Amino acid sequence: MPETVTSRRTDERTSFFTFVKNHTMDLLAYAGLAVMLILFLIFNSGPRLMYNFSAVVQAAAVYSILALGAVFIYSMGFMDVSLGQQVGVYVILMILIGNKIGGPAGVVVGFLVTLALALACGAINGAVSIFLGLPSIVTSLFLMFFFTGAQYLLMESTGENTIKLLQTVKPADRNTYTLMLIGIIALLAVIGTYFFNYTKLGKYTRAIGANKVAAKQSGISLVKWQVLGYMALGFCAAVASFVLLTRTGTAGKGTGSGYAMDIMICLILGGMPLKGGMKSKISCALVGAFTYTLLSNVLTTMGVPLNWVNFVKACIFLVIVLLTCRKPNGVLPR
Amino acid sequence: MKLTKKIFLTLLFPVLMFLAMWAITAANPACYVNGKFIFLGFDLVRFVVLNACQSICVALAIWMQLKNGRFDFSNGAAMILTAIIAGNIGLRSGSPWITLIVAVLCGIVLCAFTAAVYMLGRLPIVIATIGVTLLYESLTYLIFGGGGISNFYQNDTLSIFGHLPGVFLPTLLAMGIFLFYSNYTVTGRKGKILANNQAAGVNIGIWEEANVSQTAMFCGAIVGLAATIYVSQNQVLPQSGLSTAGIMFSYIVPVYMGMFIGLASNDVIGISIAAIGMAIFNYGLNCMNLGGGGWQQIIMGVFVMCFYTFSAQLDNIKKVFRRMTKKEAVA
Amino acid sequence: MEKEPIIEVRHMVKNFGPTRALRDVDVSFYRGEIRGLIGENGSGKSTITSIVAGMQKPTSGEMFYKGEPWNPASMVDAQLHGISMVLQEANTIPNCTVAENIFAGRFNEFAKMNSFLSMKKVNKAAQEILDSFGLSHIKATDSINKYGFEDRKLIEIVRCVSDETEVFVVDETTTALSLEGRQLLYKLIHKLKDNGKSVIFISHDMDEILEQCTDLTVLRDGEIIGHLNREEMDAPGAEKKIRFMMVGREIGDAYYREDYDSSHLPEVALKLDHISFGPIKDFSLELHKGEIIGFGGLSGCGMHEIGRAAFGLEKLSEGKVVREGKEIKSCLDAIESGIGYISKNRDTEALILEGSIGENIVLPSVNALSKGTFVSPKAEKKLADGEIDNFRIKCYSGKQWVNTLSGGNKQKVSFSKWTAKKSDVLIMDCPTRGVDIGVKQFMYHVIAEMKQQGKSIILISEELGELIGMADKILIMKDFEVTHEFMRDPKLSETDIIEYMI
Amino acid sequence: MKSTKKVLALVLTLALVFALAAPTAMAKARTTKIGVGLYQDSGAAVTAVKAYLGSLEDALNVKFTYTVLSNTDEAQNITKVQELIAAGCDGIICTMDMGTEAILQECADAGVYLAGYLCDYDTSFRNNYDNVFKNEFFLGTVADGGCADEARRGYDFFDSVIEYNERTPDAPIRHVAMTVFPAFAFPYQQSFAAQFVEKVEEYNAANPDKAIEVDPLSDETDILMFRPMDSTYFSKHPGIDAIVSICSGSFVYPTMVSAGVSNTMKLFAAGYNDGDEAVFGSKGAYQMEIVSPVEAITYPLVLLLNKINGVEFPDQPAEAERRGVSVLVINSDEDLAKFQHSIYLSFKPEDAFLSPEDVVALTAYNNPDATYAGLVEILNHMTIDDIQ
Repeated sequence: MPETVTSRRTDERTSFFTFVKNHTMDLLAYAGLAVMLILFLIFNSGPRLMYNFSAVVQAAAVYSILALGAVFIYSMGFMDVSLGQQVGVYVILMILIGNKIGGPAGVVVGFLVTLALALACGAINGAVSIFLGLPSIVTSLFLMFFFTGAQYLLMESTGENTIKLLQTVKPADRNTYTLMLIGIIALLAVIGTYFFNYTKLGKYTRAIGANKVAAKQSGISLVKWQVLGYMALGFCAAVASFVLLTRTGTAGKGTGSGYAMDIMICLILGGMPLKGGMKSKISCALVGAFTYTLLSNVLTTMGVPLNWVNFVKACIFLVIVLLTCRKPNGVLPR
Repeated sequence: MKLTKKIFLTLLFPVLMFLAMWAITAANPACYVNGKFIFLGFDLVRFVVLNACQSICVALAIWMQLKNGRFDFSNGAAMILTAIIAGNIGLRSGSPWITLIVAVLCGIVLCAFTAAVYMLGRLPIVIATIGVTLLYESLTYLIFGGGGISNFYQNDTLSIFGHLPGVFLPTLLAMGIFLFYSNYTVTGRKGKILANNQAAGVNIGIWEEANVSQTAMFCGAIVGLAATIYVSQNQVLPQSGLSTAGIMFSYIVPVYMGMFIGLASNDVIGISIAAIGMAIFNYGLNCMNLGGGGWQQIIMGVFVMCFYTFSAQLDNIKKVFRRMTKKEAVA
Repeated sequence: MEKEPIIEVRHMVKNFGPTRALRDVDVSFYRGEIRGLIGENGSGKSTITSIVAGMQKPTSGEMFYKGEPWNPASMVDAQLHGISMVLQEANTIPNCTVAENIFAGRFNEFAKMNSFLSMKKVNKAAQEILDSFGLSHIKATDSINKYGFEDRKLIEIVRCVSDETEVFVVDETTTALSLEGRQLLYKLIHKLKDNGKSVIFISHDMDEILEQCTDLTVLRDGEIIGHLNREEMDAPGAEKKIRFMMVGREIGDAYYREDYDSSHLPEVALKLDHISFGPIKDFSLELHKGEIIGFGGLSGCGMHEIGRAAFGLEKLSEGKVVREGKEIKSCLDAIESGIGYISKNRDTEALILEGSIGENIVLPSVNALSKGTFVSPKAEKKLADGEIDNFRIKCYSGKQWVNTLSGGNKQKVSFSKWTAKKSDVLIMDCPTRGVDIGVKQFMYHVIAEMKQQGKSIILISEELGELIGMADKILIMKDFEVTHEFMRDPKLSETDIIEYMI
Repeated sequence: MKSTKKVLALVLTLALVFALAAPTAMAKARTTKIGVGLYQDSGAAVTAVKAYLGSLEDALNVKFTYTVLSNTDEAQNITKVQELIAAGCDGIICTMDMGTEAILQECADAGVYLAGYLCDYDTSFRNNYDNVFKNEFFLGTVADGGCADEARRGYDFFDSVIEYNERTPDAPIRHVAMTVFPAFAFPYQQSFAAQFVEKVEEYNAANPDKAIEVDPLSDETDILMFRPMDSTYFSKHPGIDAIVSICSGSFVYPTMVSAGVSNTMKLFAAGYNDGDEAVFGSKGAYQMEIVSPVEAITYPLVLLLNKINGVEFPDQPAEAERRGVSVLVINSDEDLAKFQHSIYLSFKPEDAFLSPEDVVALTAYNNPDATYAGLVEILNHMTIDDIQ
């Protein structure tokens, strides 16, 4: 078919520009990360560079893990506002169960119970909204209220402002800990990439985000994959809770608060389209989580005054989204 | 629909809520102090009016944008920032009227700015408004020494719009503005068109940018009125980390319920009625000492869930109901 | 030319990214004519009119309107100057009243100081206009949701045409209209023509064009191929000539299926067993291997719903859909048992527009491709590329996004989803809607081939010619019931069928 | 082209931010850097602390960096401390006992010292003494109103009520109710309430004619969950003349105003908010407020600076201590007048209890005669009566 061949050839010439055009968002997200990294290196050059590097890894670990899970539901165009409170309750439960049973076994049991709970919540989050015909944000709103209450009640029942896990879970050596975190992030990134790019889970969640009806008519069970997507997030939430616990060893009433919004900001900075669909990428999670952490770190190390930090962050956020999310043509985006 | 039926359906929710809370509190020993039942009383009226008025204003502001197809995250932040600015200026001037005027102007300016970022940036509305929310929140730390405004409500003469009967003025104004906007202005009608079919509206020749900014200004006026009540009732502290979205969300229940209740009449009445119902609900919880802490959150969550489920499944419920009555008839 | 053109387009170029929609087009439109524009999809006919009517801007080139340079800022601007256009897609605004729909862009005319609106005046004016168009059955104060697709289209026409209208563009509007609605529109355009206005009429329907237009311009690949005047259009063989101009090569006679062998294998491939749902009551059907059953009728007759039900998309209140002894309860069951469904709503239901060709083609087959949990990208690419070659989908690679394709190529993608899945039963709902002749011919060829391979096909179509040309058996529906069955017959004509539809 | 422009714009913007901030980062290397993690990010107390510390920067050659800590989220606190360490701080002053053990690990890893301010580190003191108070990187803390186990704040409230009654014999307070924060957050407020009740009972026994009725602390009604009090409080405590708010008055007063009782009912409260002076004493409902002196931060500051400079007091205790600091109890118009001249309200360093020279003299590395006892002693001279 000579006709087809010619058209392919002509388009190959323009494919470089097409590539740049189609990947503007990703390229800019990476550029943002690169700039942050450069600023980080400039302001942290000195004896504490290694320390600061590990501090960034620590701070970014929880964000990365949660964001990796969140990609699965954001790719369907959903969001979960209950994430922070879920993490809070999971950490508290891990401590309570861990202390009750005692020893490393207690921690393991605590983690497993939490994992089961997280997966169950994911399933509820995904299934309820479909069965009851609710927007997914409503179920997550419900879970947010529920978990906020649960966190309050759990902490009240302990009678303490903060509770501590008796078993040490954090390696004593800083470098070991950093390596452990990098290991966990890398492992989850590999698992996440595998599931998002090479299995039905990722393909179907993206398809659901891009066009629910078309996905259904292509034989995708909305209930099943929505539930599995949320369960993937649940899994990550449990792991993230554990990582958070290794970091602090304690938990309180406000543990985890704000993560839902932070994760959303991370993903936006990573170039994730909030409406989901085929442009969703797993890399958004890592790029966004590290950009966000570095931004916060760089602002403090640069010595930006406390009351100006939020302002500068807001401006940078606006600049980044203006560069990445701008829709130049057509009607105003909604 | 007949008028009486309309009125009946509209008032059903708050009346049911009142009766339910009455029954529940009456059965609860915590609601008796020295043998006296505390649910019924003037405090109920005051609480319901003050809270409902505040909810109505915020909910109308949210609804005005939502109705036009835009979910504006920044309403809460605009309200807080407006409250701080208008409160401080009002405090220095010593006049509640100046506060009101400044608040309305400030609300308009802030909402117009949000609209400008949205239109000029051509960003998806959620992203644009999150960005603006972060910006407004950060400004709360930079203006008036970052102290927010804590002593405005303490002044009886200044805070008349936060108390009975002054609170009715901003509330009625907000309702009036909303009704005027949606029924008697070109902007409102065009907004409706755009909300229902954006592309067609633009093709027909509606200048979207103009409409968005005009709507934002109407919305801003309502935000200003909401801020006036807010600063007259509360201490306003600087906010960060999208916490203003949380403040806004705490008023969002009447919006959604109002959409539903309003089916029987119109949206403004629906929202007002829903706000009153929710205020009664909250007052009942307070009486039972469930107004704070864990249980309130859980009850609230269950309530929101049930309400949504009910409205989402209404058609099915009706169907089941009809089938049941039919079967009975056959039997 | 002795006549003064009302619109003159010179050296018009329009690019959409790398796609060149118009290549240096020169064309003029005159008063007192109904100018037909015809061409395959993507030939640029809608692009020209949308630029003239202010919907989009040209990449380069000039326009003149009444002798003056013409650069409309928007559709409204154009409309104010007398150029109106009715679009192909539904363009009414749901949840609003009819009056709001009619005057949406012109509220200011009814407002004091451009802001305080009197809905009373709007409603009154709207009703007057409706009455003047002979549409008194439509009430201005009603919500538009009350009216069907056809009435909405008519409301759109009312919205477009006013006393000031000088140029009226009809962009494939008639497909949506019934005979009655069409007559109304024809009357309107002839009236405009007689009043010395200019009408530009875009349609896929050759017969309609030949009947209604005074002049015809044929486009292909963004270029003007030629003009025909009335005499040339009336000349014998004009139709064939026009087709040749549109496609650029001989279509040949092999357009539809050529055989009249309506035999099929004895095995039943799909059985609808006394199904009832919604308004459809007790419907039964047996589809055999190697059989093509066509469904025809007016829109709203229930034929589309039958297709959906056969694919498991409708919840049945009674009866069942059975394939090879297994009951089909959901579209997942349907797909797994080898049924494919091509929705008539290609852009909203059949395809993921914001996704690549490859992703779309592979989607139903992902399940089959996965080994354990792993889905090999190589296998996906192989499958997708195979289909792209089989269907000759015009693209630079499988990674190209579907929303950059023309209608015909999109439809090819939606076909190839099911050939990739190797479905044995295909339910096609308006498979050639909005597709140009070249692709149509290709599709018919594919369908005929499928029959040869023993596949079973339900062909639901609003085009009778297609049904007569392709189906072994035609079921005509009206008011959710089958009114008549026709068997494949060379003597069967459209007029035979129509009486059972209305 | 377009995207190149966009990248360029991004780089330029960030370069600008960088250029503006660079000089700060490359400031004199030898200045000691102290990070201060405050308990809120703005407000009068914050302004006052910054004013006070700012006045010390030159005399001590110290630069202060501020951040804000959470009282509920440990992870956030660790991140904030890590950022302070990243910013090059040699010592850190914290106001929250949240995640302290993990924070101290960070400090140990980076060789940075930690000390507390306006926080009694009570959770760590009770549950984690060995890991915190015996940790070589934890230098001690100063708590306002005395540490939890020794504080007698309930007595202050009682005294203020009695003083009020003596001042206004026409309309004495005869019936009060109390409010507290929940025990999991502030474990000692309930015992303060008990102290108050105990004193009242003693008083009633001695003066039956002037007896004061106290509504017993109710678990359900009187515990404020960090949100404004319900208006039903007044229905549940009918007939009260005053509220003794052992928690911050800012959660009580708004409800009094909206319920319309702020003109008749009196409020004795902890904490002080901007503008409270307008409704204080003879002008309004507030009859008592408690303020923690910002100058108490001198204690952790001096300990940190000594350690960083490698010098110790001769009488330095072996383990880190928590010391109490007297609070400013304002319960009359005269007190309020005095209070107007504190750094807390004026934000003028010259209104501080200590001048930069005083602070220099307190450090062991500047003044060989300085002692730990001397440092502790100054904490006892920060009351309302010490304001000149």
